[in-house]
Amino acid sequence: NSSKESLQKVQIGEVTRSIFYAPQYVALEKGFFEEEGLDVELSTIPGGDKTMTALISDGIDIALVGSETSIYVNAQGTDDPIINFAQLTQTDGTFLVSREKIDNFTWDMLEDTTFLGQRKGGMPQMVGEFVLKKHGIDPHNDLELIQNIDFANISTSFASGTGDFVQLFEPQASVFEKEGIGYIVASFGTESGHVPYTVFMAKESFLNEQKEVAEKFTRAIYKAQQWVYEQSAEEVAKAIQPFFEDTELDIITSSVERYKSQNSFAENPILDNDEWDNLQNIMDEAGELPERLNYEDFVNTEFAEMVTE
Amino acid sequence: MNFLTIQDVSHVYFSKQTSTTALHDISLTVNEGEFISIIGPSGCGKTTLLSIIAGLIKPTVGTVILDNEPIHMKNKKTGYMLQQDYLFPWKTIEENIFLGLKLTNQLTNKTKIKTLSLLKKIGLSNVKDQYPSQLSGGMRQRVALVRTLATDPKLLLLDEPFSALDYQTKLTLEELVYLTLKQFHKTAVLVTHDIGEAIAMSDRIYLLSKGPGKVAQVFTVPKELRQLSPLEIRNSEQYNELFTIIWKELESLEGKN
Amino acid sequence: MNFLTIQDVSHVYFSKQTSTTALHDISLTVNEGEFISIIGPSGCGKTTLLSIIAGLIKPTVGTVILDNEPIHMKNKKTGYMLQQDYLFPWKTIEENIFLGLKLTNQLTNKTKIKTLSLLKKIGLSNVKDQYPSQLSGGMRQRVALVRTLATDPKLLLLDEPFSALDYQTKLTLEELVYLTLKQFHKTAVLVTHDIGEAIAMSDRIYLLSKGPGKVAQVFTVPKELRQLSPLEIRNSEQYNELFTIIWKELESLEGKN
Amino acid sequence: MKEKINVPLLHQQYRNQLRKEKRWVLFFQILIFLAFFLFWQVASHFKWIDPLIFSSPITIWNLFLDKVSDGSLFPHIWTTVFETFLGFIIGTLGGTIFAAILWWSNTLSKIFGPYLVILNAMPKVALGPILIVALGPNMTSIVAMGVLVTIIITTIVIYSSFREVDPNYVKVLQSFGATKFQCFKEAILPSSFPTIISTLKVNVGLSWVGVIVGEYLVSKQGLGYLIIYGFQVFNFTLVLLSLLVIAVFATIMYKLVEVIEQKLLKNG
Amino acid sequence: MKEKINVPLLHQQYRNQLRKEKRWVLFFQILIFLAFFLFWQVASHFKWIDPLIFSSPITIWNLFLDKVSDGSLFPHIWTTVFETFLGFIIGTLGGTIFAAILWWSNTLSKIFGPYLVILNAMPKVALGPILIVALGPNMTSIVAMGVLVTIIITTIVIYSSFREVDPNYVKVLQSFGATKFQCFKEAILPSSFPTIISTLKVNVGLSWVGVIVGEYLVSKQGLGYLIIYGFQVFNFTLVLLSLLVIAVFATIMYKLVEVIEQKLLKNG
Ligand SMILES: Nc1ncnc2c1ncn2[C@@H]1O[C@H](COP(=O)(O)OP(=O)(O)OP(=O)(O)O)[C@@H](O)[C@H]1O
Ligand SMILES: Nc1ncnc2c1ncn2[C@@H]1O[C@H](COP(=O)(O)OP(=O)(O)OP(=O)(O)O)[C@@H](O)[C@H]1O
Ligand SMILES: [Mg+2]
Ligand SMILES: [Mg+2]
Repeated sequence: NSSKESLQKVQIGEVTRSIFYAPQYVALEKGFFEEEGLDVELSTIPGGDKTMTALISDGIDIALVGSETSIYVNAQGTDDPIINFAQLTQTDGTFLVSREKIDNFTWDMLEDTTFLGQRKGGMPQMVGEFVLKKHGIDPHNDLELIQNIDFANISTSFASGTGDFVQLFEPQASVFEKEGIGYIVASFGTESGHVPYTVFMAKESFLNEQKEVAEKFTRAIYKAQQWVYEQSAEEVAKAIQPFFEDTELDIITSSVERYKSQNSFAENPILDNDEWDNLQNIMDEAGELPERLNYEDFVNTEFAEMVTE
Repeated sequence: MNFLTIQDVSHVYFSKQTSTTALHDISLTVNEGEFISIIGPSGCGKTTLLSIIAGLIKPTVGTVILDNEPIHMKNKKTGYMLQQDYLFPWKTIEENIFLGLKLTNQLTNKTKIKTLSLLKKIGLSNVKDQYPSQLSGGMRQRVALVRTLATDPKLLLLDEPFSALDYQTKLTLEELVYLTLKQFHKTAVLVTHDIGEAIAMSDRIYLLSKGPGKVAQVFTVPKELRQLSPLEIRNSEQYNELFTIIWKELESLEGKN
Repeated sequence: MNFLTIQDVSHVYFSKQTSTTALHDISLTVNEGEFISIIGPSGCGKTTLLSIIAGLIKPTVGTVILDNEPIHMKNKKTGYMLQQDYLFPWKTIEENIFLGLKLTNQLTNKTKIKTLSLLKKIGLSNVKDQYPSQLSGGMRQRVALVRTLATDPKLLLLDEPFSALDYQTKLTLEELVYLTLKQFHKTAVLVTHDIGEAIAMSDRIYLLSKGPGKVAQVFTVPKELRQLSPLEIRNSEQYNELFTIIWKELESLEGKN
Repeated sequence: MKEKINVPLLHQQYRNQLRKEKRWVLFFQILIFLAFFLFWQVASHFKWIDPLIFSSPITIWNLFLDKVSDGSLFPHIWTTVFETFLGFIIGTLGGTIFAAILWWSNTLSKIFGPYLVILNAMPKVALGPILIVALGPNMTSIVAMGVLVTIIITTIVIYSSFREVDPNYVKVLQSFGATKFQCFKEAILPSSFPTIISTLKVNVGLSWVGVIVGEYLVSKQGLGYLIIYGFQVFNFTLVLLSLLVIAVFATIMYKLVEVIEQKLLKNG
Repeated sequence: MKEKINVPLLHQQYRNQLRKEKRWVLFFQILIFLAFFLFWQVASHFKWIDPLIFSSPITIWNLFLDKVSDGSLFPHIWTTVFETFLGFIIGTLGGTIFAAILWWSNTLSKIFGPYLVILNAMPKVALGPILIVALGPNMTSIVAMGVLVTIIITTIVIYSSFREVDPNYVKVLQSFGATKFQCFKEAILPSSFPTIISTLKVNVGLSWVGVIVGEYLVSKQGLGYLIIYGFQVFNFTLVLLSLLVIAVFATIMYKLVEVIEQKLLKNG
């Protein structure tokens, strides 16, 4: 306890509580932050806008949120830009779930069906459309695309009979499969290629003034990423279970397993130029990219590189 | 034959904690065309008695027979004028006085004209499009009287109908109501605080005593007086005599409490 | 010297659309210890006049001087009893009658006892812990009277204080109020509909006419009557005479409208 | 000297004074309005407040002009106004009808009393999934959310106003042999009009809130959709523009209710 | 034969009847309660409704027992109850104070009237980011949301009840030379108590809604957090459990207000 006094306090805000962010919870639960001398306090601030607002108004020091939010903010011009400095997930986290069991899925099966997608303007929706287009499907003509439902209610809508296919996060996808409501037939993460999907970011001024904290923070994250990489899905699930009290262990395990198997968890915190470009391409494709932003200006891999050496 | 028979009526108000005996063993009869008054100290149950006759309250025990039928709520033979005017503030005076006609489905051109002429007689034809809030207390009371008379009830129950009027208007109205009722051979029960008014208008006066209300005494107004109109009565010799008797009686009643 | 001087007072009520002239050019004076009454048809501005004297309404033109000072709202010399009782329903009777004392910071044991004895005199000491809704109209009016008297005002303004009372109680109270006021040499202005009451209690009677209200006539009650108490007055010869005169006057006033 | 009173002149003066006061009130209202937007603009310009989050009046105005000139704002407005209007009407009427039923049967009202309380305290927003399951992810759900938010509170408030009607009015009607329905129509309902109107005013606000929340849950179009989309792409200018548009239309709707009020309560 | 009346006996009968009616009401309330949960259970069991979305009473009950036995439910409950209580108190007091200020100054009330209307119609949910900026992503923001949702409507309703007080009560006080403050204290405030209490009752509901919405914005703990989290992990049993717990506590709070009501309005 006396050591806790000397710990440096860091406040982070996550955009949602998700198994997708497993390494973060590992870092918290396994004490990696404390080993680095950091006392990390985590709040959930649902919605990228609110997380980002909290970051901009200094309510939190570090935000865990999709990189696209930083692009939206930085494109509007600011004196103290939001800098991406440590990547947590590197693929999309959603899965394509079919109502019927399909043994040999091909993407052209989506044609002329009803597809329940994620809400417009968010990363899942953009990736969703990007992947469809990649497979030669025009999302607005070849199928009926429903994009008008709130994130929390998409699963309910599908469960109550809307749509033939749905784009879902874990653990909803696993729950559906377990309950026989739907079947995971493809992964948008695999299809999208690597993107900076969820990234720790902070204001430039924070990174300049608190270099040491940023470095320690990144190191703890890196430790957790390696730990997740090395351990079995069961071990990871057990480690993060305190953060998911009301989810059964087998669901957590199967979710982690799925993310692990498709390399959704980044192996290290480095966000490279290709990933950044890929993200902007996807946004551009969806018509949501306000302007192309320079990798050098808005990504800082200094700390990530320092800790991985 | 009796038009109205009240037989051994008692009434008790109950609340969860308390019970108040408002009336005890009241019996009285009224013939058709008679006019009777009820006087008595405040709180002796006069309003309660009228409400029972109107069928609005079921007495705890006892029976009330009106025109050979036990009274009930849907009866359309009585017109009841409450102690306060209770004109509907969101209705014009005209709508207010037509209310009874409307409710009893009697609203025809003929009844309308009749009611409006009644309003005129009472001196208020010029306010028919106004709202009650624009009238003074006395004017409102007169409108309430017209509303009660409009449906042409066989039995009139009047709870202090003239209390808010200035002396002058009061006398005029007493005269008007008295003559109207006599002319159409109506029966009426009047509650009042004004001994003079009771003498001037009624054939018989019931004096109620308090705690609980029972009939303390009945005064019959002498035949000679009955032939006069209320205005004339007040100037007669016998009026003063009767007044003094009733007053003494009331006084001793108060003394007893 | 005049205790109360009303000089050329006129009052007009304005609303966006209309204007109502309630009082026109009223002038009157009252000496200390005098009791005057104001009578007149309903709507002639009696209540308005009292409100002006109480300082609650600023007259459109004219001045009111009370005890050598122009009247103003914060004056504590007048006690005003409104036309309806306006007892505070959420206060007990005791709290209600102590209200004036509390507001004027005079609530001491002595004033409390005095006020309670007044309540007793008026026949209501047993209801002091009840709420106004549990009282009948007449009882409420008496409580309101005690509330007004409690602060021991030099000038009493009474707006139909006895209208809800039965005849018996009314006479008793008239007597009580009259004697109390005389004893402590108070000044009073009474508004009433009851000519008898006006004669029985006052030194002078102002008759207001309507449309707009102005002083139509002033009657001085003869010296001989003044020496009697209200009860005795009513039985005297001169009372009847004066009554008839005033009544005629009122009648002709009504006729003119 | 005796003053002579000139009533028409005094009346004129009185009306002038009323008019003058009205002008002053208007002046201050406009002053506050301008001061608010001016301060906002200046604060944003000098970065006392973060222009990213708070945008600035001029930016919002430009966006507004853009969206008006390309016509892309109107469909959103009409959608939301339509939904709100529907939600408002159904919620208010429904609430009044429920209140009437409760008034009708004393036993029913005693039985359902506690349940109403519980329903009232339920965060309706959390009932979104149930709505979507029951009504499907479409406009019906949005309107239903608008109704849900208003109907319970309307029922409670109007029912309590029904109960407060002076029973003597009913007595008058009963003395004419009126049926229970006539008592309701002639006494209970009209004497509750002032309460109903003030409930209407409150409901204007609530139904906007309900519909916007409904649009958060599920929508392709509408001001709530714009807000959510604005949040999604961190375009707070869009969010604030939508909020201002909502404010304008809610005020218009409120004023309409006031006009109805003046019509109905002419004898105020 | 003349009937003799036995008042104590009749009174006893009357009271028995009251008691009997009360028992019947209770019986029906419990019946509805049981029927509701029974139907829910059966419907869920036979899959008439989707048990994944609607869960079932027994599943919820088991989850409840689990969470009680491992003590993990209580921190959430206390957090939310505490926030709601704060929001409720501040919202109600604040609203009453604002209403008093408006009553005090007629001009102020005229000037601010339209602004109140606009504020009332604002979907407070959309103001979340502003709260976060102003107060930080913490419990203060949550309580502030509870306050926001209640305060405007409280102000409007209570102010209008202040204005409806019979001016003659004030006249009585003025005739004793009372100051404006005394008039407020002795007449305006006490005669608005019934309205204030009924506003309190409404505010119980609204402050729960506000706090739950606030917990949607930002939270580490609380029933609103559990709801959001339940949606996220598709655990509707958790969502429904939280809703039921909210219902229970909102009802308790409402009953408390009723007790206060009976204390204050003893002279009903
Ligand atoms: N609804 C009621 N509930 C309980 N008690 C009542 C009710 N109405 C009247 N009482 C009581 O019954 C008694 C008689 O009341 P009622 O109104 O009939 O008297 P009243 O003779 O008309 O008096 P007043 O001359 O003052 O009008 C009183 O003691 C009163 O307190
Ligand atoms: N607040 C007001 N606004 C407008 N007009 C009013 C107001 N108060 C009274 N009046 C009008 O002023 C005139 C005088 O009213 P006032 O109440 O003084 O009469 P009154 O003599 O007391 O009548 P009553 O004997 O019926 O009590 C009436 O025509 C009335 O309509
Ligand atoms: Mg009575
Ligand atoms: Mg008057």
